[in-house]
Amino acid sequence: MNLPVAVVLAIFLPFFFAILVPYLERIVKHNIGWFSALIGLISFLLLVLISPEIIRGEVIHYSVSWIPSVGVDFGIYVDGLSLLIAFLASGIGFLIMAYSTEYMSHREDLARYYQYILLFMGSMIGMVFASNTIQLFIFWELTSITSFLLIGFWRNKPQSVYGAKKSLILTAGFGGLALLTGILLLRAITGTFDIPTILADESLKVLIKEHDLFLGTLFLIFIGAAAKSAQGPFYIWLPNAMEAPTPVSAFLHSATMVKAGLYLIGRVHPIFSGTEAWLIMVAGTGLVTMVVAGFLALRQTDIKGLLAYSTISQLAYIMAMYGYTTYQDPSLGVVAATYHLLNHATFKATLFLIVGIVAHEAATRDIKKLGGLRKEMPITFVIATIGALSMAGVPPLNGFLSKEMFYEASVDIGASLGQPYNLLIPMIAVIAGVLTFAYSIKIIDGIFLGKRNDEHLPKKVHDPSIIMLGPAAILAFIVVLFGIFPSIPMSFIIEPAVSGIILEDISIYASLWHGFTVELLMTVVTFGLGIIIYKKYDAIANWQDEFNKKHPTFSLNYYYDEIFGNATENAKKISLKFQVGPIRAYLFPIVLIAILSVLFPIIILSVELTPITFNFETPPYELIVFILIITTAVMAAIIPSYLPAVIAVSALGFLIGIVFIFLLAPDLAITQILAETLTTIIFVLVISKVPQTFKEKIPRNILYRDILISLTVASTVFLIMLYATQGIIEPFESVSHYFLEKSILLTGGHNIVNVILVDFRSLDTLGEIVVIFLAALGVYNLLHSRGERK
Amino acid sequence: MSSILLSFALTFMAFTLVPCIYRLIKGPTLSDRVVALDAMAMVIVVILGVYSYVRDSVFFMDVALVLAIIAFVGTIAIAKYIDKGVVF
Amino acid sequence: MNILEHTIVFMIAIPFLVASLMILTRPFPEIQKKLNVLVSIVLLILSVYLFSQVWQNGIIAYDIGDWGKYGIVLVADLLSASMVLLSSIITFLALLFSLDYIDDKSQNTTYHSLYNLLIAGLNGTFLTGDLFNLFVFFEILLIASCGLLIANEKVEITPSSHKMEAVYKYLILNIIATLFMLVAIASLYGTLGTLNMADMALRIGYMNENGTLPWHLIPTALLFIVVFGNKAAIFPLHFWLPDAHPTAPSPISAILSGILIKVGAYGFIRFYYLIFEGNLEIFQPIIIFLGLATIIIGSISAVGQDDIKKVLAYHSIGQIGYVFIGIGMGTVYALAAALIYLINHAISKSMLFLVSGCIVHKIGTRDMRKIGGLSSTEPFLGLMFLVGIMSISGLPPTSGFIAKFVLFDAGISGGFYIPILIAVIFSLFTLFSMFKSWQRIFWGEIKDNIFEKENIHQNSKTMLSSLVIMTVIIFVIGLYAEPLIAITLETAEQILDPQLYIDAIIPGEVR
Amino acid sequence: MSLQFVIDILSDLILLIGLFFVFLGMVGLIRMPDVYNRLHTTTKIGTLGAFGVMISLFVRVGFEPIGIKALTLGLFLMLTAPIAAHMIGRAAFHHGSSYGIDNAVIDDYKEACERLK
Amino acid sequence: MKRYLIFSVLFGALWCGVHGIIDIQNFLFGMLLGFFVIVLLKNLYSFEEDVSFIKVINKIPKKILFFIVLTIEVIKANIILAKIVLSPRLNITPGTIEYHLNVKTDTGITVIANTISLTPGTITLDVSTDKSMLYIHSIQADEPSKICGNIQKLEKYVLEAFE
Amino acid sequence: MTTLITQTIAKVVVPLCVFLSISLLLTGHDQPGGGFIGGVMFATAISLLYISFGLDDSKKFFNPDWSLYFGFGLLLATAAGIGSIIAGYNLLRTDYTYLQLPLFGEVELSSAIVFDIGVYLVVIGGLLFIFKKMGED
Amino acid sequence: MDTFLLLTISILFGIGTFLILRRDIIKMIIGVVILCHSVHMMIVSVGAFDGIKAPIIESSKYPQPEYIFKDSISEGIFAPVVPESVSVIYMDPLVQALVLTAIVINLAITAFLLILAYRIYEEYGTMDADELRRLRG
Ligand code: NA
Ligand code: NA
Repeated sequence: MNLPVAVVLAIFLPFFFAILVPYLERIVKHNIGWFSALIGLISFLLLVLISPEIIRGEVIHYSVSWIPSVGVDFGIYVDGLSLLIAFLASGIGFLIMAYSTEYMSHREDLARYYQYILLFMGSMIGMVFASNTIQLFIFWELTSITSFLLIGFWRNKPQSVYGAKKSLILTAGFGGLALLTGILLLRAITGTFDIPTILADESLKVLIKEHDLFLGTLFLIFIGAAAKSAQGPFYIWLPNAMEAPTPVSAFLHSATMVKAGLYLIGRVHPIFSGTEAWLIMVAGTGLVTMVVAGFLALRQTDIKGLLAYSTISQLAYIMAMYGYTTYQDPSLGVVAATYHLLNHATFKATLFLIVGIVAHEAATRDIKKLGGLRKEMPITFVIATIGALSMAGVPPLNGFLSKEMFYEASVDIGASLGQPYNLLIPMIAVIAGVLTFAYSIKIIDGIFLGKRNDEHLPKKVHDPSIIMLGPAAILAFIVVLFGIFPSIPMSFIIEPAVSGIILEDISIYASLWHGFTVELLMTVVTFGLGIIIYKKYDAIANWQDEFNKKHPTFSLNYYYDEIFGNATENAKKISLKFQVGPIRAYLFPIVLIAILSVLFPIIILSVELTPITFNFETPPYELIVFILIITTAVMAAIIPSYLPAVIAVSALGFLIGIVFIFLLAPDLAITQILAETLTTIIFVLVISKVPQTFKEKIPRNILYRDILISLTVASTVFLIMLYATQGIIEPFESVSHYFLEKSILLTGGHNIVNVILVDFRSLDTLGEIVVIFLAALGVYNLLHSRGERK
Repeated sequence: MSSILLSFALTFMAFTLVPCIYRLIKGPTLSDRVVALDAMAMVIVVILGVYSYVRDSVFFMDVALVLAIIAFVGTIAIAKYIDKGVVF
Repeated sequence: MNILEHTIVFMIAIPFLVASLMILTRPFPEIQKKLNVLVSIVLLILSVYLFSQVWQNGIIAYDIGDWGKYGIVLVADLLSASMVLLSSIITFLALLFSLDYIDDKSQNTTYHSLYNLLIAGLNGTFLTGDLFNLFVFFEILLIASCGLLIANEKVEITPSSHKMEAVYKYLILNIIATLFMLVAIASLYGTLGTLNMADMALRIGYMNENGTLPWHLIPTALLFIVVFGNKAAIFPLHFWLPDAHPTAPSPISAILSGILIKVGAYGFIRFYYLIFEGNLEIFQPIIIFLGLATIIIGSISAVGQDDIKKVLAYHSIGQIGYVFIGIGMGTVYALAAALIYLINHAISKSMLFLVSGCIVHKIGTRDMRKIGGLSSTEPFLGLMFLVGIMSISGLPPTSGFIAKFVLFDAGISGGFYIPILIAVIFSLFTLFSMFKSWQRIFWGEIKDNIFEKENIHQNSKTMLSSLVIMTVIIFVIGLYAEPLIAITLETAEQILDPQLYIDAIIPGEVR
Repeated sequence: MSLQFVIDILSDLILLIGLFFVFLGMVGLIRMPDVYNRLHTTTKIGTLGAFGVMISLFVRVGFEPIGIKALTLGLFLMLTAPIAAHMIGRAAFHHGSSYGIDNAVIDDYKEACERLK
Repeated sequence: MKRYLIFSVLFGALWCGVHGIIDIQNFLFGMLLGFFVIVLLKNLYSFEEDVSFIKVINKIPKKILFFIVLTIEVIKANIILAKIVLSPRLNITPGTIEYHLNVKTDTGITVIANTISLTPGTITLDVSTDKSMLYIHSIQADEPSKICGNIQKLEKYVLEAFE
Repeated sequence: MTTLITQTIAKVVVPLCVFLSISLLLTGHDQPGGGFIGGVMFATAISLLYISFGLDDSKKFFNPDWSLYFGFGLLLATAAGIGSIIAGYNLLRTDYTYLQLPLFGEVELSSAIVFDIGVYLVVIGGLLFIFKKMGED
Repeated sequence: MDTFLLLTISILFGIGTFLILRRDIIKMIIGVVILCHSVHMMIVSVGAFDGIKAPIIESSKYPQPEYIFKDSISEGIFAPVVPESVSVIYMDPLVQALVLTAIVINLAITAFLLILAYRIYEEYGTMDADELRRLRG
């Protein structure tokens, strides 16, 4: 099989069948879960098909022209790193869907459920194999959207709605937009969207690092990754994402989707790493997040919540390790990070599935209500213990190995940075390890050990069927396997993956026993401190609760809720400031812009006002008419009663008619007089049905203001007209000459105005009658818009 | 002679509009204003007549002709409204 | 006689003719409906033909009455032809929707006439090459849209008082704006002696070259901000829009938001890039600034709404702001991006208004506080709405993503970092408010009272079919944007070379 | 003294009289105490003045378009002026316009109106 | 049909007047057009009544006589009024009086009413619903009988010319 | 309803107005006037009728559906435009000729008159439609 | 152009502006009407040439010998130019035609606006534009 085809199939099969799922569901009913799982399996197998090539150290790169106008191709780029995540997505996806067939009640909207999961799976695989940043971004956002839909799967629950919205805003919104902008900045620097091109070109990488936009680009891309992986301040969406069905949490919010950010960090590692900004941003964020999240995890009573915080913390390990890279050692931490990425996916998915089983059987996820289930659910207990201990870093499980490597890397980076980091960073790492140890133990202890809490638990609790246990067992087996035989993942998975990041051949190894080293010491310290902390577990949790009660504002969630929870009210306030209602407020801007359009060129652009000639040779009769016009208009403005004002307007219209006569425009004068009379009749028709007056009391200040505005507008218009009437600029002439000369010849008409109206510019006239036509129809609608009331 | 006279005539008639406007504004009753409007139209008709001659252009007579009729309709529309409170 | 030579003028003449026929066929409502659909299809085909002609043969100039540049000239360049095509698509789909949506009484009497004249107004606005004629078509648009705004829906959900208030504000503000347009036209004619836009461009270009451009043409040109800005509803001339668009019947809202406000954007491009091409450096920063202010106000205000159609209306303001920063940036890529943005918004927003129309039709309220949990009873509408909001929010794989992507890309590659930064930040608001609205309508608990109303109407197949067509367009553009981008790039290049336009109209010989 | 001269003088004279009467009518508009009396002046004096001006024009140009139209116009005015006066007067009365001067000697119409009620 | 013709002739003349050119083409065109206008508006008039050309033609001299009298009266009215307007003290005694009509037809009443409005110091305010009475505003109403006498004199001419 | 006197004069003035209106329409090409002015004049005539007789009584004389007027008017105006396409020109091209008629002599005949009549009808129909609707309301 | 006329036009524009900023709807509409007047006069006053005759050619049926219309872009002449010996005795007809169109359009719009005002009164029971605030926010 052609390898690129296999990859493309692996991406698009899930999409294709996701579209078919609702129709298939009508045929196969609730077995749709098995069908979907099969799709996951096929994708997985397709990836297995291509893996030998990758393990050999090759990459698959294939692209076709997609939007050539803007330089975006559709392409696939498969290397070890992307294959690793894709394996997680399809493999765990398969297990999760199989698990869901039992977990999800048949009454649920299964079609939608599997549809979303398949869509997510396809998006995830598509994202990692994308060969250019735009394509990556497209699939990236699709994973956010499917995650949003899955978190809100139970859409009538307010918490689901809340969690879904939060994740969308932070991942698709903040993160997505930042990422997009970062990608575009990167393209602005490099001139390409193509990832392999940038990765392969050393000079480009140098260019990027020296570019003015470097910091912004890095920052924006990092924000995108951090938001997706719930790092730094963005962590707050992940705990709320636990409203999703538990298999979904296992799949998206621990094993795969949250890894997308880390994948991105790994992907851009060769481009940005080795800089101070990279170290501070990535490693700094990771170190802070791992401690804070670990600490907050202690407070959780919902096991899923606990797992969520632990996920944040664990992802922060990986983030920190990716950030460790220095000039001296570009590969520092990368192996450990990648290894932990894999390990975390296995043990965290295991734990989530166990939580799902527990919640399913015991009907609660509250750790305070659970307890003593080890006898009733022995198999579950064993699997859970394996997962939790791996997370705690207990040998011989895989978590131990990657934690050791983490400690090692932390020590190394500290050493390379010198005082005070050589102590600070390892200390932070140990603190995080201690916290991890504590809550990992809490999971085992809280659920399975101790006394059974009869008050809250159902009478009979037992191990679930093989369908639900199977996936968890498989994952637990991998945990153990990778722990005892670390060379398997190392040579088949981690090494190809790391070579995708570091881009040079390295040989890596790992073994359970690597002598008495600083890391071992740190591990011992971790366990010791962990047990001590575990003793104080409840006290710490209580202290946190107390603290939160006392200082509710000392929380990111508080600010999130303040901003987004009250967004509608706050935005409404702003919107009310602008959309105030009275139309006058809306008219001011128009008038203001009109004034500014004259002032702006004079003041800002300081254009030169060309000289003009005035013409004051007005016959006295015209002058009288002008004065009368102004008088009448002023009167029309100030007479409060309607009818007298209308009569004044009518008189004004007649006077305007005289002006048209003075301007030698008989047609206009007739039209003006006729139009005036009709206006008067309609005016009277209308005011016969409304009160005769409306005495507006104009406050002094408003009066002065309006008079000032009016005067300004008047002078504005005067100024423009003064120049506009200076005549046509040489060497041009008016097109009117044409009309005067040609009208008789071409149309036989002598009244040039009418000739223009019906011949030369007849489209205007057609438009004009259409306006009358429309006014008539509009009036009809106006009078018939009352509905049946009349 | 004639041109001076005609120019005077125009000015004089324009000036004659002043009382109309005065009454139109002053009122005091609606009917007064309507009377003034009607009268004003008549003065304008006269102006148009004279102007037509001054400019030696028959076209302004057409305006006058239209104005004479139209002003009448406008006047009785308002008058009927004042009288009956309706127009049609 | 080749009848197809007259395609450009048929885009205006046919709707005029049909509008009059619609009045005469009032006693036969079925004939009216069928005739109007038929005519819409014909216009759609003609607009495709027109576009293809322009694409192949370059700019087409059509002088009404054979009077050359002295009469009124209709011009189809790529910009106007594509706008006509866009308007034909949107109006056709909105018409399909309105057949079963608009109150029969309204529909039989005036609706079809008004509708056709609105189409004629749109096509005329886009095609005319004469500034005063543009004014006339603006007025046609104004009155036609006012008339349609107050047409009755089958569900009486908008009190007629609201309609009156909205129309009043819309009308007054637009009248004042068009009066300023007349002032500006007067000023231009008094100085240039022509009304033909190509001729104006020629003359102003000559004056610019010789340094004889009188200063008052700059304020005159700035006055057009009032005119086109008002049509486009850019801040601070947008106030009529949040009142008018939600109160209109949904298919009309779709047209108003979808294509009518684009007239303003078109006007900006046409006026500044053709006539004042030599002075663009004055206008471009202003346009960008106004665009940004529009984005900010529109996006923030949209968040604060409880009325679904009001959310959409405020969005239109925000979105048109994006189009304007594209116009203001003024590179080939940026102009193309602005056009793509405009086209995307036209289709997506129309679709959203139509979906909200379906909701309104079914539920009888626009208030999202009274709606909830609709996805269990109306999954199809939920899906359609989701597609729409994804597109509006710029999420892949919809056309909205392409639009946002090219706009930001154009801005960044043009070095407009600050405007793009603001634009990016405020697209978050769009995303938030759109998805929040979706959740409020389709998620959460079903409100008991909503299905108890008497006036529940089923959404007919024709109504839904127009939604489906729009969805297909959204996805097609989202998945394969190359043709659109290529076309818009070509269009933008044409816009930036006004000489092409001028040459098409003033070939150097005079009849 | 040619005929034309006589005609010119005659028409000038009529014009002056006409203008004067129009002016007088408008002065009445100011001077008269109430709406009815103002109607008297504008309807009668004003119309006659206007008619005079039209005659003057006719005399001046003869059977030229201006002259004929002037005559037609004069007839129009004579036809419509009384009706306008009638309508306004009636309206004023029903609208309860005061007589302005209290010495209304006789008021048959008021009685008639009251009788009708 | 006869009425149509009479109206058409009138319109022919009117067309010439409106058009400002008196010639046979204009007249004929006006007649033609007038015919159509009258057909259009025929419901306004009572066309069923018979009318003879001779009668119409016979009445023309009387009509001319009436107009001459009217003109004299109008000029008199104006001179009287001009005096009043120009006099330093307004010497007026306004009031409304009623006048018993002798004319019966609508045309007659209208003509007399308009005549009254154009003649010295009087304006027709209203006509009673039974068409028997005119209400007149007079600028000098101290002697109603004298006014009525004047009107009666005019009414005679009206009766002869229009009925 | 107004008085008998007004109505009688209205009966005289209305045809006069209609006449003037047609005159303005037909001579518009060479003298002041045209479709719009003529149309408004016509509308004025009819509104004079409405004023003096009242809307209800006027309906007894005639009660046309004014919407047909403006519908037909626009049809005519547009058709006149399209007619020139059929004649092989661009839209709204006009032409003229001089006709020799018996009695009338040489008469200028412009194709623009058809368009102008369309304008005339639209103006009449539109304005009177508005008046009537508003008056009835 | 006559400066006093321009002044009048501008003052009218100012008065119109003052009126559209009022609360009273009828006053606003009056303001619109006044603004329209102002704008119409403005357009007429920018006419390209001030002649002494209305733009209606009375003289002959057939036109005088044609002037040469040059339109040579290379010479910087883009418009028909009348030879200097010919002075135009007519007013600019184009602006008049434009204003005629504008007047008609504004008439139709004013009519619509007025009836809208009536409907607003029906709905809101007031003529106070400030009371039209049901759509705020
Ligand atoms: Na417990
Ligand atoms: Na009169």
